[in-house]
Amino acid sequence: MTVLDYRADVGRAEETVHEGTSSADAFRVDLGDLFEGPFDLLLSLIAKHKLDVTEVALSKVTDEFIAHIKAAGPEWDLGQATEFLVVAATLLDLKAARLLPSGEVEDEEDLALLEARDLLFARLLQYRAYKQVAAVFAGRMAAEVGRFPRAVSMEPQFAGLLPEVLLGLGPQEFAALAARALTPRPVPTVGMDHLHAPTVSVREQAAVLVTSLRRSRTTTFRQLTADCEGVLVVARFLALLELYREGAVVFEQADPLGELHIRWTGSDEGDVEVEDEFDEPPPPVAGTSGDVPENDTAQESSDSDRTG
Amino acid sequence: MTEQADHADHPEHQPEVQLAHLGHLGDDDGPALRTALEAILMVVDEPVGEMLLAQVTERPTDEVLEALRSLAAEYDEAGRGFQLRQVAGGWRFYTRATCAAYVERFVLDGQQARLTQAALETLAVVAYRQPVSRARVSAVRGVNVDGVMRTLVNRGLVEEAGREAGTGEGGSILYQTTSHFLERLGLRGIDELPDLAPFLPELDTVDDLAN
Amino acid sequence: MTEQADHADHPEHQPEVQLAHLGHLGDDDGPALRTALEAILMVVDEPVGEMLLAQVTERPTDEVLEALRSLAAEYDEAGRGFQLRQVAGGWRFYTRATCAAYVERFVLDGQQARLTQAALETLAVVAYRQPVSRARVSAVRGVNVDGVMRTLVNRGLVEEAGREAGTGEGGSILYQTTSHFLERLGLRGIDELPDLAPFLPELDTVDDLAN
Repeated sequence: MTVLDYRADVGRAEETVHEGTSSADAFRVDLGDLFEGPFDLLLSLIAKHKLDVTEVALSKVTDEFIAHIKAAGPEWDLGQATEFLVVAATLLDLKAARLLPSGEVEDEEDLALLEARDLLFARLLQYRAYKQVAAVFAGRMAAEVGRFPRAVSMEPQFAGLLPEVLLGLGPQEFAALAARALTPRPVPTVGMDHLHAPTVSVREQAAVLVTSLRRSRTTTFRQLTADCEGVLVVARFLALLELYREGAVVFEQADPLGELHIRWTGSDEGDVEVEDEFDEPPPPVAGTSGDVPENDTAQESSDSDRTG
Repeated sequence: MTEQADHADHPEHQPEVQLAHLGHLGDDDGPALRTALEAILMVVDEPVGEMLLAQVTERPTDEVLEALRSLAAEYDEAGRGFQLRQVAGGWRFYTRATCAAYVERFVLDGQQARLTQAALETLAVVAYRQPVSRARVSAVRGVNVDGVMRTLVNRGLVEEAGREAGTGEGGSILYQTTSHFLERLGLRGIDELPDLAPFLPELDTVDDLAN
Repeated sequence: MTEQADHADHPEHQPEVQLAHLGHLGDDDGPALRTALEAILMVVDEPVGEMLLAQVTERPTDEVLEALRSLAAEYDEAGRGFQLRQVAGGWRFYTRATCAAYVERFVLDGQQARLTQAALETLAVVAYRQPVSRARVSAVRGVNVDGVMRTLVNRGLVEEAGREAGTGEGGSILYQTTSHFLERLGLRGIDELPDLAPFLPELDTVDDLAN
């Protein structure tokens, strides 16, 4: 397992990669301002290998990315883990594409995968631009930090001239306003309910799929996920891709984004072992699916915690 | 024009104090324009636009702008402990950066806390995409930005700017940068943000991404 | 700017102004005493004594006094819009008396008669939590209130009320409402402020808000 120090910005990742340092250190959740998300990680991985954005390069990055998720274990902020999963799914798509016989790019599925790759890199490039411009912001702020604006109270002779302030409300309205101002605001959230979902195991979902597929022989992705939603759908999708890699299923899809048909080609008995690349090791204590850590407190505290 | 517009904005405001000795700027008995500007800028606690200064001094905006620039240049050349700077749509006195160490302990508001990398990146996306929803910023950054956005709002760098059009009460909240953000970056306005294009690689250099 | 370009490469290494690196005033790498004094005086709200200035600049009081007097004389001779005056307790920048008419006009023209929603809410928090520090008010409001608090003080609605107990000189300044505030609201005393309870949401509503 390669351990990275994400302090590095993309361009200098090569110089600052620390191989073999304590992994407990490098994979902390509170990487905070040093490292935050999948795009950041992807760029770091790409830069570390000084790779061209080619399919071959990508496969290396894919493996490392997936290993990273795996290594992160239950420590991940669930919100981030979910985002990781989405990017991971895209990457696994691309990895799956590599497994296809070469020279058959006419296949629409292949084209769709190539499009997915282009889209992913377009987004990476966009993110990289913002990351770089953020560095410009930091530089400007650093240059400004030594300048203090004059902000003093007005000389009494002028303050006395200020027009009478119109409060425009009486004691009762004022009290109502105070009550509103003193009531704790609801923490703004965007549909984070799914983050409270219990941890989903790709391996478990694969077992569910195997049972179902052995029974029905052919089915559609829609049917396979009719009884679940959210992360579970993603997990079953990932499980399907793993089964595909094991040669246990084949896919048929008439149109891009059309109905995905699945046919069982595996054995009728015995365990079908899928790699649990996406599964977290069992949590040390029950209840990792509880409270979502406060993102910003972690970031704030990491300000002072930082060394070097 | 300006005066009218301004009063229209504050219909409730009726100045009643008699300004006895305004005279004319530059008259023998009145101060020069530059002097009057220096005095006014001494009492402001936020950047003041040259339009308002022109209105108060009853001089053309061009002339006021010229005077402000010459004052700023003069302070710089003389190496004064203060600077006159044009930021966030207006003019304001600042201490000179070389004196920071001496000034710090007198500044009530304290040192500006440093922003995290995550906050900086989120701020950059908001600055270039504003007004923008959290979901859009999340999509660009590839991670959830709820916590970071809250931090930026708390720091006064970002503020809410209504809701996504046509979505009504339930629509996503949109965010934009504040004038405090401009001041922190020393920018006159959003249009002074560096162009993003040079940071996006040319199509044929995409392959060199990592180099 | 080289400095800026450098920082851009190391966003994570923002230079913090090091007090240890003050050097000596007048050295090649530091500002002159007069420059440092100008900078300090530009940001102080209360007059500062020459003793404190001497301490901060690490120069003899005589020398500091000399520099302050020469600055004051220089501003007078050049007919600047500001003056450096020695008043009770020390030195402070003031506007020059000959410019008073323009400053007055600016104060009348440039200021709003109506409080912003942000100012009203801050005022409400101070009224019901007084005496209270800015940090506490910020925490309740979820935004930085430095500027708004200054407005409220300038408008005579809020005033300083000592420092947080046991924290000494460095403690946070506490704020309370003024008698002018009570007048504006038609109250005889703080105890006449309406009880908040009827306006607060029921407990179970609070739970809803928290979820």
